[in-house]
Amino acid sequence: MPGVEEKVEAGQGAQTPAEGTLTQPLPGRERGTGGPRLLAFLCNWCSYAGADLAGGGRLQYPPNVRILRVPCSARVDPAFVLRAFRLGMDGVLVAGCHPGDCHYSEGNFYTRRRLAIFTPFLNYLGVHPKRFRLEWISASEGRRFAQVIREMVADLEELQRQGELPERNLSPFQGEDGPICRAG
Amino acid sequence: MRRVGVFVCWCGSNIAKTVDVAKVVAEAAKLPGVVYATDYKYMCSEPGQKMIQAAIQEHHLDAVVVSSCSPTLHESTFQRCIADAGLNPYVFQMANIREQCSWVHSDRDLATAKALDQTAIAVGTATKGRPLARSEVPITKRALVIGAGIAGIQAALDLAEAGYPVTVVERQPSIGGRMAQFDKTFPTMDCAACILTPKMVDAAKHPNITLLTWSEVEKVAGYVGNFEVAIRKRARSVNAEKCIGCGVCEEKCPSKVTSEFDAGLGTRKAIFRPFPQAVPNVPVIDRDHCRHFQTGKCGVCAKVCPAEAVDYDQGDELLSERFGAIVVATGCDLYDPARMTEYGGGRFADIITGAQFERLVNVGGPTEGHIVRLSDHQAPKTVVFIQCVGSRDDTKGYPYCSKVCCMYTAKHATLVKEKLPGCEVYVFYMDIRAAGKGYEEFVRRAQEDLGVKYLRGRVSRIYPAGDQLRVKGADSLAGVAVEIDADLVVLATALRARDDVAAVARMLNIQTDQYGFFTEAHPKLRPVENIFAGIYLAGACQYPRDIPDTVAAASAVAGKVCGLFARDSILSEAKISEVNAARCSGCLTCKEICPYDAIEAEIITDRITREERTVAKVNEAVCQGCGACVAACRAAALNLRGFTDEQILAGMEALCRE
Amino acid sequence: MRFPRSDGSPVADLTFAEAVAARSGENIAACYQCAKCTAGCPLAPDMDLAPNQVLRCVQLGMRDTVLASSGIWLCTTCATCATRCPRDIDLARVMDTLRAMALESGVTPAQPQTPLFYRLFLGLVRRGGRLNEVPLMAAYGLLTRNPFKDLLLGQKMFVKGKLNPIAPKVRDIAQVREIFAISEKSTTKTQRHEVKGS
Amino acid sequence: MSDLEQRIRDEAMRALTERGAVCVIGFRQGRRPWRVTPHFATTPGQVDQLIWNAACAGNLATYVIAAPKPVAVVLKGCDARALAVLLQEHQVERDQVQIIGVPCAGMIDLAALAPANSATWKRVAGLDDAAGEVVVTAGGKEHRAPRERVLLARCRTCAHPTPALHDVLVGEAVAAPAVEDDRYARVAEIEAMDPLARRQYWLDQFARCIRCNACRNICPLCYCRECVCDLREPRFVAREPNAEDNLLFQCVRAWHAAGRCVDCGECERACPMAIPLRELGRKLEQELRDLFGYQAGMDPAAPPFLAQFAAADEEKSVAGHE
Amino acid sequence: MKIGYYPGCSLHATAKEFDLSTRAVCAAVGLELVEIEDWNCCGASAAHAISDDLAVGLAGRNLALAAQQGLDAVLAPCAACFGRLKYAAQHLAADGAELPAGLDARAAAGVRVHNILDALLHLAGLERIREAASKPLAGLRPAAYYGCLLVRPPQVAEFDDPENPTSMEQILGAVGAEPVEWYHRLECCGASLAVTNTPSAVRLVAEILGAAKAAGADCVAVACPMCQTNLDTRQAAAAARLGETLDLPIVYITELLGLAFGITPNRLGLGRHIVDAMRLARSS
Repeated sequence: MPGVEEKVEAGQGAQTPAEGTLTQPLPGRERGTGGPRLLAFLCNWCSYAGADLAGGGRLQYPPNVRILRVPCSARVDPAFVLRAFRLGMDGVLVAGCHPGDCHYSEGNFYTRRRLAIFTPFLNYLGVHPKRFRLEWISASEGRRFAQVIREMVADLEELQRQGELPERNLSPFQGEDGPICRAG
Repeated sequence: MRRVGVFVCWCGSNIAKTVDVAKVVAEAAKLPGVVYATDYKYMCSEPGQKMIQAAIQEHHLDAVVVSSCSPTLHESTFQRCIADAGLNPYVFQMANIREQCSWVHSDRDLATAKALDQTAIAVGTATKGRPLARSEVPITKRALVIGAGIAGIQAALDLAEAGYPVTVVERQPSIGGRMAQFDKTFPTMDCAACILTPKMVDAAKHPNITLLTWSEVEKVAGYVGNFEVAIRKRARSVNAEKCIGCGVCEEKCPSKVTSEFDAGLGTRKAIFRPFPQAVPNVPVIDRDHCRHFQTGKCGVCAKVCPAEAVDYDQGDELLSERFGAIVVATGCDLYDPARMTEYGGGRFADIITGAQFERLVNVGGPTEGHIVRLSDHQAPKTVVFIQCVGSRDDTKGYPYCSKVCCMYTAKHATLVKEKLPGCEVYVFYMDIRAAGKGYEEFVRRAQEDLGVKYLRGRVSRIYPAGDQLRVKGADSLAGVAVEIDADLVVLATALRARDDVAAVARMLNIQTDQYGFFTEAHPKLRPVENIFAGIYLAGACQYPRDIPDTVAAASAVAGKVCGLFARDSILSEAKISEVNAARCSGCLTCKEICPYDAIEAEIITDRITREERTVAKVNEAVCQGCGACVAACRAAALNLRGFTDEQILAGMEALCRE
Repeated sequence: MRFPRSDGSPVADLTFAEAVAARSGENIAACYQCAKCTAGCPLAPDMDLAPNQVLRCVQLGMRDTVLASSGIWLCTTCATCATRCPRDIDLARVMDTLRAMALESGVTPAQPQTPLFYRLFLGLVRRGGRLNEVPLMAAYGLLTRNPFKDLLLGQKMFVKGKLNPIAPKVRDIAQVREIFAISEKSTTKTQRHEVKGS
Repeated sequence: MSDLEQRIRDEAMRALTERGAVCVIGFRQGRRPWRVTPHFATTPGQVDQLIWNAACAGNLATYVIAAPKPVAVVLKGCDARALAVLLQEHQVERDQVQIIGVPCAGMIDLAALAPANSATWKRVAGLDDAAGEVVVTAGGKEHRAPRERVLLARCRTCAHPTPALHDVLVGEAVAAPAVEDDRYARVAEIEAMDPLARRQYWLDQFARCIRCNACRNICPLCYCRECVCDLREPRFVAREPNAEDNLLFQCVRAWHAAGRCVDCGECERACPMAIPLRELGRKLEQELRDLFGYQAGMDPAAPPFLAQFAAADEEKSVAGHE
Repeated sequence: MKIGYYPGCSLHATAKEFDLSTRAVCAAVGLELVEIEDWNCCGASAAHAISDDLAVGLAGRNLALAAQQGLDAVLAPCAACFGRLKYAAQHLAADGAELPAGLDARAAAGVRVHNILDALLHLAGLERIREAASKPLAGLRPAAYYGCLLVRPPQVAEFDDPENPTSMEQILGAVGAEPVEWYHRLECCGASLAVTNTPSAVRLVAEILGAAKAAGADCVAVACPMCQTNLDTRQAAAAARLGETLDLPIVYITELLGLAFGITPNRLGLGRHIVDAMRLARSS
């Protein structure tokens, strides 16, 4: 209701995700009822700013992406990535400043080396190569950010069509009245 | 579990147009920990902030989430807002549903879904948030200014006047920079020397200013308030204390070198002061061109020096000093028209650059200020100026506008008309950009009163025709090609970033744009600061600037630095690493990784075993909060305040809530 | 958008610029009218629309004005403009595109003899696979109602053995004709070029 | 008693009596002839309990951190590399540990021994590691098996059987066995599957896992005071056993061992559910070798591999280039 | 070395002497020319003015034939042909334009295209040329004229500096001639308009030849039959327009080299010019 301010008192009953929600299969959507879900870890100084620039330029890209801001790509513990896939993400993107441009001067050099060996390991575990990406996106590369998201979502959708994404028997984006958070 | 309040912003229609704000509020209210959720047209507005503060009181919120624009825009605004309501500013999280949602998506349902998820992430993160404190770090109230052009000099003087000691490091033998090369300044036409040299002398005399010419900064470590800087004072080969500045050595020196100061038009000696008014008034020996150093044969300068000041054995001096702030005023270089082969690429003597014209027209220059052709030293009867050489040129130059060329060309044209009234003067321009106090009037004077002919178009080619130069141009307004036989052609060449900008950027750990100009913290709101705290930018090292802009920027920087120095200490970053000693087994991988050497080993007595063991310790003043160490810590003994493992994981789990 | 034409009728085809851009592969919008092309163009003095004006009219969608101009036919494709354009536009190639469009559009060319010459030329190539000046000049002379133009010159050249009445044909003429066929059915035209800078 | 065993005892004695070690870590006979167990000799009297035979597969580096210092320890090639990593990570000071290096001809896989049914085992009287073959005496009968046939898988592909890091080396240096097939053959097999099948393969393997943590306890590099996988906050892994989280747990372990794991294989040997744990870590090991030519535990003085970077990493970067 | 030879229509007619002299000179510097079997017209300036596909197709066929006949490089003496062939090669590579069945576009794209200066300078080399120059052209002051298509558009020609080329001067210098310094070396002569817009062409010819004359040239060296024909045949008109006598022989650089190599004027076709060029043979 435009202009009219709306207040909602929340029930205290809402519970935090119990261990159960993360381990037992949840009443999930059948596969295909929603597009792929992409989680993006963006470094605060370059890639996040790049995403903002894409916004400023109104560059359209698929709404399947969820953005998590981190100070530096080096903050991204590969265990986060493992966790993200465990939580049912279809794709994960880690983006940071171009090597040499790191706001913390060296952070992304560590990211680069870590992910150089982590990425093949991930594939080895059965995570399709197209489901994980490391990108260097500077604060001035709004176009590039939008492009990367477009590419990656397209890749994931293709995998989904090919039935090459694991069953979503876990932690679906589920809301009260049906899947309100279907991403795409 | 924290009591979280969620505030969703419409941002007028910016968000509400694409995102069903009401739905986001309704769903957000059901999120674990959320005790209150609401929306408003402009959360950042006064009433919006009031609403947040009221809710904090009414619902005893101890964490706040605002879903609106990018945190880079308003995070601090809202942090201040909740702080005023008595909350710790760091129990705040922001969900970016404008730049990263409503502006980039069109499907209302999906955009709404995403907005809610981003809000959920923020809520999840907020529920795991903790109040953070910032520790105090003392400030060294001394400033380092790199570059002693008009920008550096102005900044140094302002700071010195404010009572702070300043060290100015200049690569050249004298301070003064490019402005010292100029003849007149637009639009007032007062002579550059008349307004610059007094400032140079003031800088030299000022008790608070230390001038280090013929010197370069070699290493910068540390952080705002406490930079450790290594400076190399290159060997001058002349003892500054003894030298009386008589200049005999220069007269007698046998080796001639093309003069950088005269933009290649004149020559200097191997022992030289760039110009007579040099500050300090002490020559240096350019060892690469000095016979003594190259062949060992010569020693004239030492012989003739009445003060025995020449000292061939002088070596470089390495200084290491601590500064609280660094002002970068390294200026710019000029586009080299050699790339413009259609304009002769430097093959024709009577095609010169604007910089060379400044020396040509300057009384101190190689022709004592007589405007003549370099080929035959005759006064030209027809002079053609060409603007945008290397500017607004995607193929052979730079896409950007160099900003100052329109004005300095008008100045040059005016000078020609004043010195050679009978001379025909043409200017090929594309657009006249005369935005500045008295600028447009200045250009009109040239056009209307002095009869300089402005032609709107670029020149295609210049080639010798008889003893003249045929300039094949066009006037796009008339839609005709134009041919002018000129005696002298002056190219208004682009301003560009310094060649060694990359090295400087690395050394200072600051960023540059695609052209190599240093980037400011915010193009509009923080125009003279670098994103790296304690480093400030002034003048043409940021983008092409004229003298008034440069001086304004320099004084602005001085103001910023004074603001910093007005305090005795600054607060450290709040979002920095911390060690949980109980979990740390002292592998010190973090110590190896830290880009700032902010982690050291510490021996503690174990609380349980009472045994001594080594653990990591974070120097809170030094840590910048990148989190590289945290990701490397297998035991999760390290954590990054504000970006803790708990918070990030909670944010991720929020995406798969039931 | 309305632009008065000499006869006062409005013309502005806003899709024209895109069409030209797509077909030539050149970034039309990039032109900022510095007129460096005109400055260096050897034919500019003879053109009704100078090169920069041609491009300007394309930008403004003044389709008929452009296609009916003599400028596009006087261009010799010497590419001086392309070599020096600060915005990296190959105007010569744009001119090619405009000539092709002019012929397709049915607008009467300002220089009918030029396309005529081209057609005769290609007609001969289609027939024989190679060109022979003699029939070309002859046919051109007749069709331009000026059979004696260059006749003297022709004789001179003939004497010098420069004119060779019979030119050998290409054996596999079918192939040559297929090439013509392809180019005619080819709907893509030069659309395959990625438009620069956009 | 092999003369190797004697020399180990001599060195142990010297360590305690002359070199000021307060403890020597080695192996002693277990309750059954083919079982050996770690031995901590703190007095000269306990030295002659030290033994050495083809069953001494355990990695004694694991016990160095907790042992009273200075300590002397008997280490094979792989064990010594594990100790090198502990030195890199400041878990023990070099001057606090004396390394009695033993060139290793490979340890035997008891399970692979011929009469491996429990009944027979009960009657086994002796285990003898004679030249080239292993002799098991059971129920009066002698069962012989050529050594290479009963070697542990890891030993067949061992790259560094002789400890480079040592204070004394007992016995002659042993050359690495000629590896008939690619050291990473099994890795290659797994990689040959398509992603989903691969994922399923691992899930099937880890469906068996009972989260007994034997792998973690035996691992010389799992010295964290508390494992992140046990933490409720921050929670990386759920603690209840289920295929997904069991796998996640082991992946986190493998990742935490990246650039450190020396493939001593003890985790796999310790696993009661026979899960091919080594194959996880070996993938990382392979990438490190192929991309960076790096092998863990070769230089006790070097900083940890993932705590460094080099310009040359550029080519190895997985980041998309324009 | 062996290299494919694409004479093009003019070298079989108006520019016979270019054909003759090219063959003679190349032989002298060790370039074995193998004429492409059954070549066709490259489309010249007409095809691309009508359809880009036609232009690429016509030129492309010749390259495809060359490839078929096992020639990996082609010499196209005519500057226009050179430009068209090179353009085709580039576009067949870039966007695989359609060629008739039986013609391999990819192979065609792989064929290297050389103009005569390029071939002399980089395939033969100045050394070979110097050696071959038995009768150096001492005292000859030619005006080296490049025209358009040898160097423009640069991204197509990929040859020499498009604003300040030197290859022709280098070659002429190598055989003892002293090329004059002048500044109309790259101006378009308007050849493609010579028939349809004669006045324009004459104006351009006048400008160019006037400049050459003023620079003290005693002849103009060219490497393009269109330029040659235009500068030669329109010279009288140009002179009239200028109101001065020009009388500048317009000769192919290969003819001058031929003379320097001691090849007889007739074998070079030197007698086939409108403005008498035989005098060059006599003087040298």
